[in-house]
Amino acid sequence: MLRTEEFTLNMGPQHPATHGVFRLILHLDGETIVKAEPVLGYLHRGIEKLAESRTYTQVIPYTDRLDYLAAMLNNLGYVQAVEKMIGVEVPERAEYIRVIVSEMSRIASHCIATGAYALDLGGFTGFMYPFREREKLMDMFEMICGSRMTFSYIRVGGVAADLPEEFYPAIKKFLQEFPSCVDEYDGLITGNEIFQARTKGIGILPAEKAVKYSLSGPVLRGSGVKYDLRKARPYGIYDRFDFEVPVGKNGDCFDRYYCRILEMRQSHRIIKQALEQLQELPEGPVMAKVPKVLKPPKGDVYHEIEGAKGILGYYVVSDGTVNPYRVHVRRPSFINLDLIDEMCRGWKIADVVAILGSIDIVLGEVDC
Amino acid sequence: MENLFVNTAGSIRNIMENSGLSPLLSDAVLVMFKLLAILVFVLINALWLVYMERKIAGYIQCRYGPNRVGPKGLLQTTADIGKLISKEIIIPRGADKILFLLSPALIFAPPLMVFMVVPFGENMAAVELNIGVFYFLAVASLSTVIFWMAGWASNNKYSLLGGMRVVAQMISYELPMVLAILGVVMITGTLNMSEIIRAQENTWFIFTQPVAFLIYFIAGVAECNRAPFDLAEGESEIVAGPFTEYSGMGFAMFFLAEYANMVLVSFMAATLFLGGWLAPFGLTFIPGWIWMLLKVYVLIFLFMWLRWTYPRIRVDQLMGFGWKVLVPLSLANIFVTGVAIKVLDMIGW
Amino acid sequence: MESNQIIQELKDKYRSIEINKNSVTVAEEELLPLMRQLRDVYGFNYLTDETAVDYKDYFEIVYNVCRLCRGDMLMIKTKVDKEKAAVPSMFSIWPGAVWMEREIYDLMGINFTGHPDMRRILLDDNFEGHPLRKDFKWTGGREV
Amino acid sequence: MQMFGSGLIKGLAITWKELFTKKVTVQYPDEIYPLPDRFHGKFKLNKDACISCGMCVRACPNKVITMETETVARKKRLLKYTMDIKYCLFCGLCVEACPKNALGYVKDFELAQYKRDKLTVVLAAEEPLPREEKERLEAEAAQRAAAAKKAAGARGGSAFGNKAEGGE
Amino acid sequence: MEVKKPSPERHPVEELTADPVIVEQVKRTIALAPLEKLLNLARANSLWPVTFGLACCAIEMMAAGGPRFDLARFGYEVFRPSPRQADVMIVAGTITKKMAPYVRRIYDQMPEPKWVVAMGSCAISGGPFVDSYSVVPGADKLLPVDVYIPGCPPRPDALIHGMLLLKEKVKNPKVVESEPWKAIK
Repeated sequence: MLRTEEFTLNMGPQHPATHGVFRLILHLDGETIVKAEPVLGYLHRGIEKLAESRTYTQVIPYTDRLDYLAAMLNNLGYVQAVEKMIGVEVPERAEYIRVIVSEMSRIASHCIATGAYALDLGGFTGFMYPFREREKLMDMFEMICGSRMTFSYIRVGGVAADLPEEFYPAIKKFLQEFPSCVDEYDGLITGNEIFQARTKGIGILPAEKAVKYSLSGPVLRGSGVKYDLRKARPYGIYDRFDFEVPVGKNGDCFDRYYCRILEMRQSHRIIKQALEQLQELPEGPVMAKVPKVLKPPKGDVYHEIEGAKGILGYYVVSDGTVNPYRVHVRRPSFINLDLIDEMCRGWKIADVVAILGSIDIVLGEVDC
Repeated sequence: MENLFVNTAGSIRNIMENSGLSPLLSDAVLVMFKLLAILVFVLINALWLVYMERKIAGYIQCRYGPNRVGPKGLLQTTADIGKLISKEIIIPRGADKILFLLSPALIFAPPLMVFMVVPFGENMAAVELNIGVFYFLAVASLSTVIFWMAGWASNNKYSLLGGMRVVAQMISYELPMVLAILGVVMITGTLNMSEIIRAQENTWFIFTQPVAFLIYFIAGVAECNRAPFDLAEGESEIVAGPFTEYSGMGFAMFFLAEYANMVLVSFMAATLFLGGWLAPFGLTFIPGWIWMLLKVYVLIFLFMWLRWTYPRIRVDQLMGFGWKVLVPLSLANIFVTGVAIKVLDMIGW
Repeated sequence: MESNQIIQELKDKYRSIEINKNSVTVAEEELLPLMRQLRDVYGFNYLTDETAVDYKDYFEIVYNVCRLCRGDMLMIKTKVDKEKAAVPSMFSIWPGAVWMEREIYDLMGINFTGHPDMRRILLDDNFEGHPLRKDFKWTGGREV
Repeated sequence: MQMFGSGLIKGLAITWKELFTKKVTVQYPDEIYPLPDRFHGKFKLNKDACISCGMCVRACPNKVITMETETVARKKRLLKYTMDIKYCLFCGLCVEACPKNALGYVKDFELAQYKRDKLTVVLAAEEPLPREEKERLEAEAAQRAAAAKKAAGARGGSAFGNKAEGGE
Repeated sequence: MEVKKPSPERHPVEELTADPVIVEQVKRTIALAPLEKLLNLARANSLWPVTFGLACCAIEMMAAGGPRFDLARFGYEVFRPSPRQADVMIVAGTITKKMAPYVRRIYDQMPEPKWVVAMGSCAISGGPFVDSYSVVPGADKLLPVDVYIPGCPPRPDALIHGMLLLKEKVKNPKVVESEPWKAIK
């Protein structure tokens, strides 16, 4: 009797489509997937343990290296948690700078997500154009805080330094050019029939399953759940800007991808409004009165912000000394991955690449 | 200038005849010269195309391609080949040694064999074969076996998957290619390449058979495993397809064979649809074979343009598109051509 | 229903609840029924975060649940003594807790009863010890 | 929905347009993109501004800076200031922590090396003062302190009421 | 251990064997040196990196391949996914103890001649995570490293500068002794 045998394929730690060192053991029947077993931990550096032997300010550079595509958002999450514990009041100017800088970081992260997704599906040029925009953003980041990806710019009580003079013309130029660049991505990637054939109707994620498995960010919104922390539970001064939350319809790879493109446009709107309101502000301090060595009172706090990949939460426990007693990071990429096994079943290998790309994971954040 | 090469061939034959060789022997030696010239042409072309592809890729992605090695980067591919020659050739432990070493050696054979028949210019084909097109189709489908041999022999799961995909893809795209060419052959009534070109004196076949050209071109892209159909070497899915395990010169042969195949398919497209060495709108002051090269390079640019614009198609969509769209379309094209010929006969064209 | 009203109602239903500044501590036995009631009755359908902290004489598991429709959040803690180190798993209520609990087991060594596959997730399978415990000894790679 | 192939054609049009747009490449070895002033690159130490207070050593998250000092006549003197670049995060906390901004950056990112031990950068290195040099300085300092006490003592009687204005 | 300088007239191989045939054979191959120099030139101008991104430095490596910094100008942009066709392994990111055997296996799978570039503090010495329990303190513990590029992460043009140093080293291994070449004077 002729019977087919199942064979396992190792989309191993070093694979062009796994966005880093993520391993997926595929049990295949021909090219269709019977079971996909994720193996994590190839980039587990134990940041939570290291944070326990560093002071509160020294932990900030480590939060950069969690989700290294949107480091500003990591800084913001950690710093707002510590500020909630100390109860310090951040000056107005610093709040606006924080909003501008974290929305820029979100655009940079979505640029890479779009580019890497086009590269996974074979469109090498679709990978290059978002990188060209991202370089402009990174020049501006370098003007502000001196390094391109790991900023440690947002500090407890405000920001490290005020925006330099040459930043304003650069951001204005970027704001004018950016919408036409996103139209170019739409034309090259979104509108492309082959891309749509590869992503439409693939890896369908029903809404209630996404909520039950506590997914967040574009993965959750792609399935039609309208939950964005910037609207649901505004932190900082996000309630002063009007922007919509893009929501997908049928939760397939295309909707998740398209949510990111629309979010880039919304972030562009937020930056524009924040820049106008910042320029009306009178000159003021960017750093509140905060002691050089922070000693928060005993206690704990859990604070969540809308990171680039989803809900980014920091649970900080302080025992009154200079070092935090415990820092736990709620990492969106890590939790968005727990459904990868069910989502990949029954699809082909090429779709696993598409599904993994649409979830947009960053291994620094998955393995923490 | 027009028949520079034809005269040189004639003068070589006279020298040999005067020096007392029998006509049969001199013919044999002459064909040897022609094949040598074709081999040199194909290899140089493959080298040059790798450089051209990286430059075009660069310019499309708003960056410069290689421009540091040699003047304007021209020696880049020679540096690549020089490095690949001197690389260690690794044979995986469980690999089937004979097949593993045989497939890179054989991969260049099908394209070179077909070039013998391709008319580079006015009666400049190495061998005037009267079943040229049939010969091309028969030999071009050999490379499927060689890819599959490479995939099977490397004892690597990715190569096996790549090999299986190659077999599925190339076989299922042979059919629309054959049916598309059938349309042209029906009009000219002959399989001889030069005759087909001469039949396109007044109108190129791309205008009389636009659908056939489109089908032929799409099937050609699939035959060479290029851009939207580069499933064999699906970089982001199955690491490097059949030639994952090849290093050094083994990989270089596959790397260059892909370009030789591309040149071959473009030559055939130019011969069958773009009127070979016939000058468009009668600009005959440029010799025929230069026109042939120009048309081939336009088509090659089209190949590269497709590669750097489109993502990759999935395996079952590829099959679906091949069987459900291209084959019926080409059958319809044959039917329409048949009816058109019958009707034109009746009107007494 | 405001969250403090919900806490008042829960207080009379479950004896072991203590209310501190921003969280509610509940005993281990009443954890599952309380959570189930939170999800079914009060509509807390989203478990954002689950983590563990190693205090001197007990572990503490911290759950954060929130309602997507209104976006408010509730923090619930439970104490676990160090030797037994076992807590009922939230998988039956919020399946999203699967990986969070595996990570807590991996890094902190707390077992979750009723968990589908209790294995290490981040560290090597033959890694002995649980790094996030305060008594974990290890040698860094710094060249002195 | 529009015609099936229109998305494909639009994609080709975009790549054709991009084929002729101006390239954004900065050809690195020949042209270098102007680095901003706050660029975190190579470190430089202004030796005489440094009062070797050790704030930067404590501020660094990864204990990259090691400093050796020597106290001569109750004044600390910097001997050796090494920065172990291979552990450095380039986060800039040390530069911000320095009260005298002695530590700063140079707009140079070319720190690559062939050898690993070359990555420990020594920014300041001086030999400890010879013994007799030290005694001489101590003697001077003691003398100056004695003179200052005498002058303060002479004024001390009259200024007993208010606090001694800033000691010289 | 004092390095013995081979005397010019006695060929080094003569210390090993006195057999004239072998000595003749080896002397003839020395004539290959100029060819070796030519091949080194070819190797230096086409170093194909294997896609081996681990962490944040991998993003800067991708940016180096991007439009602004364009590694393609030197012909290094062919990122081969399979180690069989690659020449240089750019270790970009933190090597954890769980990943170490794979790093070593991929290095062994690469055909000779091969080189390693340690990009970023994590690859050189474990960098910010050197005190962690699960990080290998530097790629030196696993692979012979040719060029170290400090930075966290280093700029893409610092990576290009590192690759150019590797290019000089491939052309002439003696350059290791002298001070590395710099574009910014």
